Amino acid sequence: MQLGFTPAEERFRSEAAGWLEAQLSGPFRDLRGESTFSAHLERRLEWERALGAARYGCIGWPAAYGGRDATLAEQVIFAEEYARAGAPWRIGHMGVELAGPTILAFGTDAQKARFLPPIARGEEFWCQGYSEPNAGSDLANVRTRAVLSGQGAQRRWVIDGQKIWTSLAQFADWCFMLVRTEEGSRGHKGLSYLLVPMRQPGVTVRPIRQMTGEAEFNETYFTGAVTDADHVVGAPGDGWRIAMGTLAFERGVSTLGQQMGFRNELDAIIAAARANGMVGDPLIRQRLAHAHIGLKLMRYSALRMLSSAQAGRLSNEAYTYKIFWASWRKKLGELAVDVLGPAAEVAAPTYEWELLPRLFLGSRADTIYGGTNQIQRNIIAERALGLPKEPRGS
Amino acid sequence: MQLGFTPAEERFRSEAAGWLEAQLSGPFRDLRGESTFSAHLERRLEWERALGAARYGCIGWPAAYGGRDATLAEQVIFAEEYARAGAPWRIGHMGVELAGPTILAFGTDAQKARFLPPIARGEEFWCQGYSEPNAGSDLANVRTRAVLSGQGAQRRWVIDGQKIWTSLAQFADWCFMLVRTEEGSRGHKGLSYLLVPMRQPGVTVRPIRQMTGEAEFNETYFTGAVTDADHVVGAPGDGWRIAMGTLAFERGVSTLGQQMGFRNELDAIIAAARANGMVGDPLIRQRLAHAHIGLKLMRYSALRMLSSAQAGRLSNEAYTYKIFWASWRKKLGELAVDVLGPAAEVAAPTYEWELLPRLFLGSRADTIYGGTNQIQRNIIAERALGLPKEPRGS
Amino acid sequence: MQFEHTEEQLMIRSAARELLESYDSARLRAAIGAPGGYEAALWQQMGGELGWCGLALPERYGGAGLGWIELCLLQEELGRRLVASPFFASAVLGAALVMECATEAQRQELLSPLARGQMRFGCAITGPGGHPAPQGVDAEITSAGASLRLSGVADFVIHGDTADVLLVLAREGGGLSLVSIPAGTSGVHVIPHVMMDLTRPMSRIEFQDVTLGADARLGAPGAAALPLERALDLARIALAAEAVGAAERVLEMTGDYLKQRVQFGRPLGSFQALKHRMADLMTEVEAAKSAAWYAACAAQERPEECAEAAAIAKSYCCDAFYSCAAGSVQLHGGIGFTWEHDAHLYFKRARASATLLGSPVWQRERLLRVLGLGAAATPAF
Amino acid sequence: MQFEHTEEQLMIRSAARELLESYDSARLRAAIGAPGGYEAALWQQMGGELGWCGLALPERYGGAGLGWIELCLLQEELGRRLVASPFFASAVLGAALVMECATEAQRQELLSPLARGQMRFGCAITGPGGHPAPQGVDAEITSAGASLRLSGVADFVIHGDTADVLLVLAREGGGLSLVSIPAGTSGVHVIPHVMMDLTRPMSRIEFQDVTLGADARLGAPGAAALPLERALDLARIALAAEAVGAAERVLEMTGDYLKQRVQFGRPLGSFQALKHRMADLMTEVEAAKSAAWYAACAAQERPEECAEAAAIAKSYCCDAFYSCAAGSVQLHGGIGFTWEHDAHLYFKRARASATLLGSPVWQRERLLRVLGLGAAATPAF
Repeated sequence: MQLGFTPAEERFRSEAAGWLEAQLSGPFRDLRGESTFSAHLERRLEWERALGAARYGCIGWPAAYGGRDATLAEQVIFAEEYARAGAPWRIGHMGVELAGPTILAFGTDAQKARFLPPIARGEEFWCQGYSEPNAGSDLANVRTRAVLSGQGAQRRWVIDGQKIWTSLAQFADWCFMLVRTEEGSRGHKGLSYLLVPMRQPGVTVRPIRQMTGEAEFNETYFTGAVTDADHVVGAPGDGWRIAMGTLAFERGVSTLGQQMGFRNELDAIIAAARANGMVGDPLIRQRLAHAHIGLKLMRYSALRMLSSAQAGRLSNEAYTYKIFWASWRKKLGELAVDVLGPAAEVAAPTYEWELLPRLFLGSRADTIYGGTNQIQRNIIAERALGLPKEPRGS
Repeated sequence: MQLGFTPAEERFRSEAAGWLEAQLSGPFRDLRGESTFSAHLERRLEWERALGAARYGCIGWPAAYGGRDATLAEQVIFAEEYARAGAPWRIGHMGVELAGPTILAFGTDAQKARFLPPIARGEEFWCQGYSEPNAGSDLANVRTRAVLSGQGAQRRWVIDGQKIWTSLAQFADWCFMLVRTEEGSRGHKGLSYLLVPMRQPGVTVRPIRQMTGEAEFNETYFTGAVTDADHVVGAPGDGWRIAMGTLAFERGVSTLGQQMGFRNELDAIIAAARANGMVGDPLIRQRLAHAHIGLKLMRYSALRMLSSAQAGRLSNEAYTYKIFWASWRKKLGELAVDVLGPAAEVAAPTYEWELLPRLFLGSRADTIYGGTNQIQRNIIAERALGLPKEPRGS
Repeated sequence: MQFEHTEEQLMIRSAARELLESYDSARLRAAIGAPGGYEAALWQQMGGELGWCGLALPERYGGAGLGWIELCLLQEELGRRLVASPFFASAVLGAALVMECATEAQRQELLSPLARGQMRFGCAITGPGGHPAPQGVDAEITSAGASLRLSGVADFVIHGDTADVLLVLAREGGGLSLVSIPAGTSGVHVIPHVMMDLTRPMSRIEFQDVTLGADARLGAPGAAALPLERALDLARIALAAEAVGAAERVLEMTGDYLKQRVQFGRPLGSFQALKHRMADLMTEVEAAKSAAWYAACAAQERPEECAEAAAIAKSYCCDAFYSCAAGSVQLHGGIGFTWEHDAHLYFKRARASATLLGSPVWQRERLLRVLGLGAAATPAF
Repeated sequence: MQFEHTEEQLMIRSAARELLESYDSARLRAAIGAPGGYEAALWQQMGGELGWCGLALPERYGGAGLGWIELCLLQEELGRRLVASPFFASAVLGAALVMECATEAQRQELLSPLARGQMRFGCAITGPGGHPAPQGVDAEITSAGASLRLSGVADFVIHGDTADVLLVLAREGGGLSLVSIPAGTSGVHVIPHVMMDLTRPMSRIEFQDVTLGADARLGAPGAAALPLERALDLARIALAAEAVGAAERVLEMTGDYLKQRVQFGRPLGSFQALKHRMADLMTEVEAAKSAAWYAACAAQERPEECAEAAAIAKSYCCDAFYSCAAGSVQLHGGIGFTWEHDAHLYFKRARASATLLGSPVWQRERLLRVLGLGAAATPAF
């Protein structure tokens, strides 16, 4: 157990820090400190391409697919320097952290060659098609169907159904999705994991307005949408196992990137508390301390997860990470508005929000999407603690 | 809706206050402020007899059975004055608040005549035989059996089995208990509600030492214990319904008496906080305020319950009362030791405790006995909110 | 001693509930989008034919001569449906300020039109920092011969943009005064905000050398501080009632959803974890009702308990409302986070109600002072 | 960068776990009843043949030259079984105080017997109010010619009644000094308490004009304040490790019980409400492990992060332990409240560990000061 870095790792650190600084004080200075999910879309896409061109897009991937074969330590270092530089949230997240690792782990060589380099170069963007309107927390309740039709080179999957909560679908090039490919199957069985192009007539994206006033999520309709017969990851019918693998990747290095956004939010709260004197309020102080502690613990837990993942283990803290950060951030949102007082409740004329009130409203979704807190607790209790399953209804 | 009292009620108040003051500054001055559950047993029994002699033991009961036919308002007034006078916790509680009202509601005239007057006079004391070692929260899982044997005037119930958590069993004269009287029955069915004398060879009481170091609860063994064939309340087999009635009585005027003990505890905390300066600590202050608020809300809720009970209704707040006070008092215990700091952790040489550390330790049981918080939440969800039942295992 | 509503009171409640039964999501959203942020027809109905604005006003001002208990029943019902309406600003807060601070003649003048539903007050009692009155009052009155001059800024003025008369709290000499200013008076600039809570619009109001007659001052110069406290307590009690109604309603909505929505082959409401969350919320709501009802009785019968009861009710009921509204968003899952579902409207109202007139933390600190338990520094909000 | 224990570290852990496997409830209760409140044979084994007391001591004092990470692993294992032992007072707190405050010669003298398991320290650093050192230190040193005179009261001295040497924190001039006093020195009166936590005995110690040689002072006169802070942080980190071990163990016990106990025809552990409570507790335990492990690394590698890491670990791990222990009592139901069940022993240790060396609230306030975030009044405990 040791926290320090080798001289070679420190050299990587200064190289990465130098590049980030040059970019964010130079051509991308307008994006420094950008903390929104998807504002300034065009510039954000340019930033992804710049990362890709410098081979900083997916440093942990094999060099053959545009990565750097970076060690765990180097990935930690890059995340740290990325945060320190105030670089923007990675709008390429879905490809870089979810689609890419899934294809790396489960894809064919042809799929890897086709899909990974454009992700690493920041040229193709992805969205996730898991949730459906009737499924809710019962993720396996997939009704979107796909059937193979045509012959030979014309053989394709034809997809019909509806997905929901597909974030970033408006500009995604591809969607990785769970579809039912066995007629009459139920639950986890008979599902397949398809890679489907979004820019085609059979795909319609309709934004869902959220309580923040923004529309970061979508309903996505597939009506006779098609994709190549080869664009299935794993065997047809094996989609559930692949999708669960994707969910596991959410617990990887990306958590370190996520934490940088949290740090910005906490720093903004501290700055506000200093400015209006609330930093002297003993109740607020305890909550500031709790917030700082939670953030540090997320960092330490991420280091643990990465260390054990490197050793090929999935350790128990990985199960607890999602509920920990989601519950933490919801409290952070409440702290933010309690520090600001009534001023937090005044919007810009179009119901747009500054960072902190947006945090308050937006964080209400954290304990819902990506598995509600209730689902997370089921998973922890059953998988990590070995407690008996709930009886399933009929 | 009105809070005030009539002149007649105010006259009753000064009469009761006068009597209490005379007793507690006179013959019972040693019991003033006594806050333990069962210390100074002999004197406490004398106090119960004094209350009975003055017909203050069970003022809400019919005069025929030793009560005063007191109105709701008078009962509230008496509870207030009892508290104001610093009178001790009612060691006759089990008879006065549980056995008596059950017999009043469900008993035969003969049972009423036999059992009620000695309770009202403070001459016979009761304990409750519901819980069993294997039952836990599943109260209906009763294994103690009773069978009728003998003929004519010799016909009696013969009881075999074990009860647990029988508080005050050491000095009780009678036990009201749930027993299984139908061979082979399960769950709620086939149970009967018996009244059993405790002072007989077939009954053995063994104290259970608690984490406080005290032994307020007991294991009680019935081995061929007997009671008259007539000493069954309701029909044989109808015991569950009767017992549930008893539980409902726990939500009556006695809650006002209970609150007087809570008030003493909170006052002691406030005094300690004043003495050591913690009353100036903003975090402690918020918790003191929460504690005060909770106590007031219990009082207001008790008034609501009493008002609606008088109108013949069981309103929803009655379901929530137990979990509210139990959770409140557990927090009060934590507040108590946080106010005292490390000093709270020093015991008297025999592991005996002052009021506040005892509160801390003792309150851990509040959310367990009389239906755990988990059971209370089930009841609220199913009976008050109408949510579906949990599936029962086989 | 009778701690249940009387038959008459229950009739008031059911009449109100019946009236507002049709005030559904569509009507609420239409009101939010309407000029001034409320439904004018409903306001006229409430104030005019139904006489709600005069319910708790003495008969000599044209009121029904009932009391705060009845007013709070209306508040509960308005809260249930999140009715966007000037009722709270006018018939609760405004009426309480006038009743407590004004002279008899001024009451006649201001309350008689209110009783007829023809007066909307804007209560400019909060300074630009948003601290609960009277902390941080910015507006100031100076004498200018026989007339008064008012300058400064007030903020978070509920329905300030559509008020007929502004009631402005201002520093004067070493004390506080309350003045009434007709809408449109020269030097008064009303800047409507877009608020997080879409159902209770607020404005910032700037006063630039506004000239007023001496009779604009309600009561004696600099003497508003004490009556202000009493008026605020009455308003807090009514706000607590509103919060209880909203909490109960949002909990009902959530319960209905859980009974109907099936996942994993079972109604969501059969899952114990969700049942227990609901049970905890109901426990809070029931205690909140006790708090609100007792406070309403105290407002009516026991002035000496009013400050304590108001601090208890305002803090507890707003906390309970927030718990229920936040729980509702969570228990509805994704749909609860959308704009089209009403859960967020309750959630935002819950936040706004908590902030208004002193947060729960602020109320608890005040409670201890009322109880004679020393004092720590007053919280900012 | 490697945030997992090494093979060697894991071997130390499993050896310790194996040794303590037989330290069951019966042995723990026997220890509680034994003179001094611990099992002498186990203490001799740990300190003697196993060399645990010297594990983290430099080799020049006869130690193994390993570090705080290894020491904290032992602490975790001792915590799991609530081992009643002088280990914390001697090999953790005492050793840290001597390492940080004493001269090289004094370290040789005091630590060499410790490394052999032949030294039990009693650290008299807390005043009679129980405030965390150095708040409220009562003992005072005055010069009396070539010797020193010590008077005053210390309290909550862990294993003070069986210590071979007392390390006493006292005011001297404007500063703080630490002196070592052999047990039985004239004028030293040790009054053992009966503590709520039965597994960590404490004493009150009164010093009445105790005369000491000048060499009793560890380090320079009045210079103990700074090294004291560092020593306390090391002790807090080790205490956090102990708390994590205990939390994890009491959670395991509870899980085992829930799997085995059947009610309503199902194992208790199949009820979702209980599963979710367990999941929340495990989430706390896992985060607490991260906190404790990081802090142990910081103790070893990053002195500049030590204060922050100690405040985080002490507050979070003690809170998590308390949650788990309280949850254990509740989830066991009636049996969990009895004396014969071990749940209460964990619960009481959790409370005592939270209080020791500054409560979680106190640690969080200190954390903000370490982070440069101004200061409110220091909490009393």
